[in-house]
Amino acid sequence: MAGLAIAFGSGAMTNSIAEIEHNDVLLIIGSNTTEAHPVIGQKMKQAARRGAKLIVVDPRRIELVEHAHLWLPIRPGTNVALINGLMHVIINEGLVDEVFVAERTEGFENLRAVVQNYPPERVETITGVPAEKIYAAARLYATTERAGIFYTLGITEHTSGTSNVMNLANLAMITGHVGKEFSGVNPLRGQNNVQGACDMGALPDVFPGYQKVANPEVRERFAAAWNCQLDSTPGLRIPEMIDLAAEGYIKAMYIMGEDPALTDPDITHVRRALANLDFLVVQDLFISETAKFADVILPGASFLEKDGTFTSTERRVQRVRRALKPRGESRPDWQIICDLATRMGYPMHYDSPEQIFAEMAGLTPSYAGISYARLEGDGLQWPCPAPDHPGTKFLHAGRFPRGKGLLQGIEYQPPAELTDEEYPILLTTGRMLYHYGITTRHSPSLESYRPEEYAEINPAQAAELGVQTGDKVTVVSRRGRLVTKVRVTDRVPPGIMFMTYHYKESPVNILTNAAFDPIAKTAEYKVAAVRLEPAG
Amino acid sequence: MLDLKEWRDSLQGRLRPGDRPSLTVGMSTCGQAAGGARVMAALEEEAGRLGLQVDINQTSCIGMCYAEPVVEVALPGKPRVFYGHVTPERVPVLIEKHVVQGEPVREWALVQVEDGTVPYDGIPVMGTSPYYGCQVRVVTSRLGLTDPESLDAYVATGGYEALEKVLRRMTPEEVIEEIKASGLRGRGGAGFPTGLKWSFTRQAPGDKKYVVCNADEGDPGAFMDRSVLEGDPFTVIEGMTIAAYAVGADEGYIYCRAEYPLAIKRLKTAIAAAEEKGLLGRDILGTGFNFELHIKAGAGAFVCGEETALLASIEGRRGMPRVRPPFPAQQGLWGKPTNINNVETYANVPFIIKNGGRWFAAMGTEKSKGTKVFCLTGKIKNTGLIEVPMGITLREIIFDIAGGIQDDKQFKAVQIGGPSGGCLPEDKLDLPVDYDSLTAAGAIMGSGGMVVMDENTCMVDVARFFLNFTQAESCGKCTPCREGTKRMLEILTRICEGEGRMEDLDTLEALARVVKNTALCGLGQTCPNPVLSTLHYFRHEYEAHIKDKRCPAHVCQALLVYTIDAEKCTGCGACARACPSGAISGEKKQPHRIDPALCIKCGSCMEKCKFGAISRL
Amino acid sequence: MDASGNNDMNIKAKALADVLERYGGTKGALIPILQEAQEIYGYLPREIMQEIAKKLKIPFSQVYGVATFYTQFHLKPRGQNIIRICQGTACHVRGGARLLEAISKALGIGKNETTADGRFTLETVACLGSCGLAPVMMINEETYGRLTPEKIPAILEKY
Amino acid sequence: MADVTLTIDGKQITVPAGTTVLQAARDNGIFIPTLCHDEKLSPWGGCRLCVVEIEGMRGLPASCVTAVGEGMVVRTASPAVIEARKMMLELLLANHPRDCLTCSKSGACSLQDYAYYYGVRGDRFQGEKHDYPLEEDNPFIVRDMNKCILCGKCIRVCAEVQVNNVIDFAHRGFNTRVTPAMDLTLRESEECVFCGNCVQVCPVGALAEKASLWQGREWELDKVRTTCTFCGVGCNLEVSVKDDRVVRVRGYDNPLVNGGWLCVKGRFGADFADSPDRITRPLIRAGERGEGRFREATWDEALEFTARRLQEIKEQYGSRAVAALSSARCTNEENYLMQKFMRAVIGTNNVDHCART
Repeated sequence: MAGLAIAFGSGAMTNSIAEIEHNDVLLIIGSNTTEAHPVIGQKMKQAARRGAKLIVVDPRRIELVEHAHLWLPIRPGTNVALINGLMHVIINEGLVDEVFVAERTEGFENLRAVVQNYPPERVETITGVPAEKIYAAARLYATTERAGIFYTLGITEHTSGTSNVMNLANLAMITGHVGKEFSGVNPLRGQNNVQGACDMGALPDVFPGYQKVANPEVRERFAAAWNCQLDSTPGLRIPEMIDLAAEGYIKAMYIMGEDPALTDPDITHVRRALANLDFLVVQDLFISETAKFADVILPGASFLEKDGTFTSTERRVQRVRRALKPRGESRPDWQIICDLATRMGYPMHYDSPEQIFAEMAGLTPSYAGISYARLEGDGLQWPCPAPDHPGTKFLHAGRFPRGKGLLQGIEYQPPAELTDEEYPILLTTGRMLYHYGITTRHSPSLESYRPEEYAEINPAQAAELGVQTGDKVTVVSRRGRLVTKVRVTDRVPPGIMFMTYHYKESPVNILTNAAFDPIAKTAEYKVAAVRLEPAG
Repeated sequence: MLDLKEWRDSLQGRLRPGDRPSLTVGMSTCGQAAGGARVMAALEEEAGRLGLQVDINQTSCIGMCYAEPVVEVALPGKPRVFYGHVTPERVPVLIEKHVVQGEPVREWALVQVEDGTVPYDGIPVMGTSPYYGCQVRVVTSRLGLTDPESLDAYVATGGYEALEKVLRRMTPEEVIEEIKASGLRGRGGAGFPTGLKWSFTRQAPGDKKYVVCNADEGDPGAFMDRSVLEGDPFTVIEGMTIAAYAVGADEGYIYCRAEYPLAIKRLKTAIAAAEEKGLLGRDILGTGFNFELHIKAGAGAFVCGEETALLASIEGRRGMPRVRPPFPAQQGLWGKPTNINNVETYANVPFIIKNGGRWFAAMGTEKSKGTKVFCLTGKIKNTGLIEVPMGITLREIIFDIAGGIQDDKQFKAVQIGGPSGGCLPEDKLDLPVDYDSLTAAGAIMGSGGMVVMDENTCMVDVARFFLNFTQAESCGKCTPCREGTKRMLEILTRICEGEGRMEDLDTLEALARVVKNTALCGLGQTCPNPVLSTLHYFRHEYEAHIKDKRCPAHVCQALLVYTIDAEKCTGCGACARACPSGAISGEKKQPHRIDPALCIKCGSCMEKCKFGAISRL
Repeated sequence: MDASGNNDMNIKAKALADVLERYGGTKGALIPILQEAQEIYGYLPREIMQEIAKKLKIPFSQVYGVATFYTQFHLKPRGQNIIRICQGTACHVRGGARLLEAISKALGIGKNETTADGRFTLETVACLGSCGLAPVMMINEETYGRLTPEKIPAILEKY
Repeated sequence: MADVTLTIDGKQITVPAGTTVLQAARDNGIFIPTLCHDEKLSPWGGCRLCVVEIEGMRGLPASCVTAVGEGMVVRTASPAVIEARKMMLELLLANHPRDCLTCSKSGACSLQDYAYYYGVRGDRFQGEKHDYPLEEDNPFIVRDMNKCILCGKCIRVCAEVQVNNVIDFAHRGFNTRVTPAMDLTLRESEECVFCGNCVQVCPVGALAEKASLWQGREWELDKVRTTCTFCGVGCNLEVSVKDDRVVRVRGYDNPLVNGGWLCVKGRFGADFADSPDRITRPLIRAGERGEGRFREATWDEALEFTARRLQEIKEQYGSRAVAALSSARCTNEENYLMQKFMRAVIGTNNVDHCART
């Protein structure tokens, strides 16, 4: 998100899901959409079926590759170079949208200067993508009117994550492919309400609606509404919290519905930090790996058991409605927080989530026009500043929040960890269709269908190790080791292996690298150097 | 640039009869099936043995299937004489008498073609022979008379005159007008006016168009298309090329069923020859007109004769029909405007262009112009391929051309139009053969299959036969055809097995009516016709099966009863030995008897009995 | 598998590769390719259909749908000689059914079955279009007409 | 596009050119039954239940694939039409198991509804019926091909919506079957992703959600519209509930988002709610940290304890010694409250969540 915020002034999917079926070119980069966002994946495949051209950038031969017009099999961690290569072609072949660049952006000269060092032939040596495919992709993307960019964690979960995103923004801006229908830069957000959690200010530097905590005016308004004093210093991001907990500066943590002891990188470090806390309260549905370190576990309610709203990846606010009673004595999370606050001397009382929403909307300009009553239909997309505002289908028409879009040349930096003789294989991680985080491990049907990890390795690696699909191997990185079954497949190229993060029995984040992006603080889940050994 | 006239002139006199004797064997599928290859080998061997200077050639089917293998013998300056039922054993005599001594073997000769020479006496001349006398050979005019694989032979006999005329002197619109003037209607079944069909494709917007030839002749009992493709492939190719020019197509497909390997081979040969001479492909005859022609072999599905299923099959999909409209003329192959006609329709085109639409329209009846090719099969004396003017009566065809019923048995019915057609009884024999009369009587013109049935044919069994066929060939897409044919077949089977009830007839009729009204494609809509027509004309046979548990034609096995006439039985025991189920018992030299509980009604006993003691009731 | 068997597989695989190459990007090539693949292998093995599907970028389910729609295609190995008995109208009224019975008896197999020694496969066909010579049958590429049950043994002898 | 005026059952109707007769009738409240038609899928015209009489047209054309024409006169319920529809239902029932008593589709089955509407008992024909084995080798979908009426909706949904093409028609005529290649099961095909959209469009009981079998009859279900929790797309769900248990989940048709379609998790994953692993009471640590041993506690005890410890640490080490992880899975309201709690109650901005995108 940080990348888009720098380039445009705000970070969210610029377009809507319903636009995908009208796109003519979809540049899909670092997104295994059909598994991570299956219903958007459907729409992409439908678009391809109708004749739209997909350009798929992914090291793996993912399902979308079968529907693609062009597949750019990229070496993990080299996105910046590839995008620079695309822009090299676009700039040198005169495919730049001069009017858009002149009227809507700043910094083009700086970008041009950097990009000049990335002719496709050089980019090929960095990324492994054949130069002719870079030419073809650049021309196709630049010369198609309705061309959208779609990305996911394959772009952001790198030490260069923010650079990657900013560079995609560069690409979209120099071709004028942003600020209109059917073209834009679209991060497909992984979790059901990650957009909403950000919007709600569950971030250390902003209040709801991305209003800076450092801004005294904003702070004043919230202090008045909440009737309290507010800290002006931005707080800590997760990796910092973990580090400071490990070092003993953070003494207590309240973790609601997250499992960093499984899903954060280098979990050995995370677990050490959690064990070092004086007090840990975990609020969850299950005894997660994190909850095992808790002093208190509070049983929350699942989405089926409560009312509320989620904000989807396309900024669409939609109702969550209670279908079941909370199981046993469990309670909706909002009630637990209220109770706790009240017991700590801050009376917090709401009759319903609707009331909470109304309070929030009163303090959040982009949500100001949204109410439960208006959500009875098909949802509303923010910004929706007034009760008569229809919501916003696509962003940045006419102007960016920061005024002019910022073009910034970005040099390629290799990933934090590279393969070497000792760790010759590059491990990349991600999701798979049948699981979502850890919740689905508790779904009898999904779990029975996919009860264990099958790490994908290339037939060449398999032959070297003498293993077949279903056999076990030991995977070793500089940070840890684990045992997993393998699937031998040409979905992954030689030298690369793939694992998911869903299985606590083979917790891949024992292996991953906690090195993180300096701005977004997102870790490099997508690149770790490992070696394989037959499981003895 | 190719000068057709010069080429044609140069060929004059080079075709037979040449300056030495020629022996020509009918080598179409039927000729080959009858042993044509062995006859040809025998001819070669005998001629070699005698050291004769003769040409030994092959040709296609002249239409007298009943007489295959057929051999033509021609001496320089003499008529061409056609012999039937030639066997390798007869070859030495034939060569000795006709080739060496110059005297035709009159008792084996079928017909002669005089070609301006003095005819032999005692041999029927083609134009006036009983078999050919009523015929008017247009589409079939080269069949059996020229070498189907020779482009020279085609050009020498007027081939490509029509295409040249069209490309050099006519606009596409004029071509369509000429076809309209001829009154030609589709020869594939439904009889849609061809000129009108062409004009639809011509007018459909689009820069890419196709012409398709439906050669998926799937009707059991029909082989017109095969005969024409095997006997005169160039005519079809020329007709398609003209159609392509008229509708604005530059690519075409011939969809030929895979069961016709010889037709496919001859088409391939012909296409290659035409391409080599610039009569197909790019810049035809230097006029700038392009037409590329492909052959697609079917893969065994009757329904692919339905035009939308055929297109699906060419596209490589399951041959399942789709709803029309849009018609192929608007959206056909790969969504492009496509003109589809069958083999005989295209084959008529060069003749119409050459002789004019009015010439063609002068033949036939008011609404059915020209000629029609039929395949005469079944219980008749002369089976074969015939071409007759529209409007001729069934009686003329069956009794004059086909020579009446085999073994002089009683005529019962004629089945016209295959699985889509119907069975007509004796009192319809004077019906004129044209589209509308046949449809009114409950049959259809169809593609031209005509199966004659005699007193030994059971009409319920015939209806069951056709339902068995359509049921097996149903594509399965629409409910009435998929499920309805199955249930109709089950009811008919029950009736044939003696388990029918009178109310079955009402159910059958209702079911047939609904299937006809609601099925998606032509196959489904017409498949009840054999049931409806037999129910209409031969209801008494159904009733005999149901009420009397009796098959009047002695066909339905379950209803047969075999008995031994004790008076005639000598007790030889041959029947008991032949019986596969041990149903016959009796002391030696004493009359035997059949146990009806054990009898499986195979009829083996009856075949073995030398004394006529066993009868079937 | 012995070396010669391997070799045979290689020859066939090469032949199939040639077919796929020859049709290249031709539209609507699935049926002709299946026909040629069947020529090579005698039937359509699963892996071969799968390979064709992959090469043509046609769903495997669709390839299977096509292969099971048309009677020409066979998904099981067949005998060295294919007997196809005509079931057309003309043959029917002239005793085609008894012909089928006679062959079936002579070979000890039913419709769509193959003899134990793999010599013959018995099939029926809707119409061979040689109705003038009914009843007829084909063995491989050879057509036989005007058949009677008595003529069958001698004909089968030849194969 | 120009308008066309036609008469259906004596009623003058004006619709845009290109509209089907079926659509024109339905838009005007005239009933025509259909089995293979679905507005969201390409036209098929196979079931023939929607046949009507149109003056000047031969036979009874299928209204779902017949475009309206100017001046067309349509009859949707003439004796010939009714006879045909009844016959079609008889034919379908003749090859359909008669187990409506226990069929999961009972009450929502189009075939059952139309048979009832037209008074068709399905006993007019006796003959061969299919006898395919029940397919239940995967945890999500049960396929009973004996109940399949070959409308082909599942095939079209798989090809046109999911674009996976796992199934197609195979064989032909009476033996036509919907199947993955080689007549494999969905699981064996290794291509099926179990989105279950085929189940959702099946008009009969041929396809059913395995977990919902025997859990509730159609008329016993309460239906709740909500939003899926398994990724960021925000698919709308229709959750069917009986006795406080989820019987099944289907896509709710929000045309702007999922249009009614789902993936495997959204459709089949809701069973996590009743997992025996759920924590149903507050727990307080009983063993060493990280050991995972806990004892049950009352809410009062757990919350008092938590409030006290947070207060103590805040007072002892300052607000910034406390940090919170909010959740990208929880609702907006809960996230709002969590950050409010940290900022207003604890007094720190140490709140973040796993916002990995």
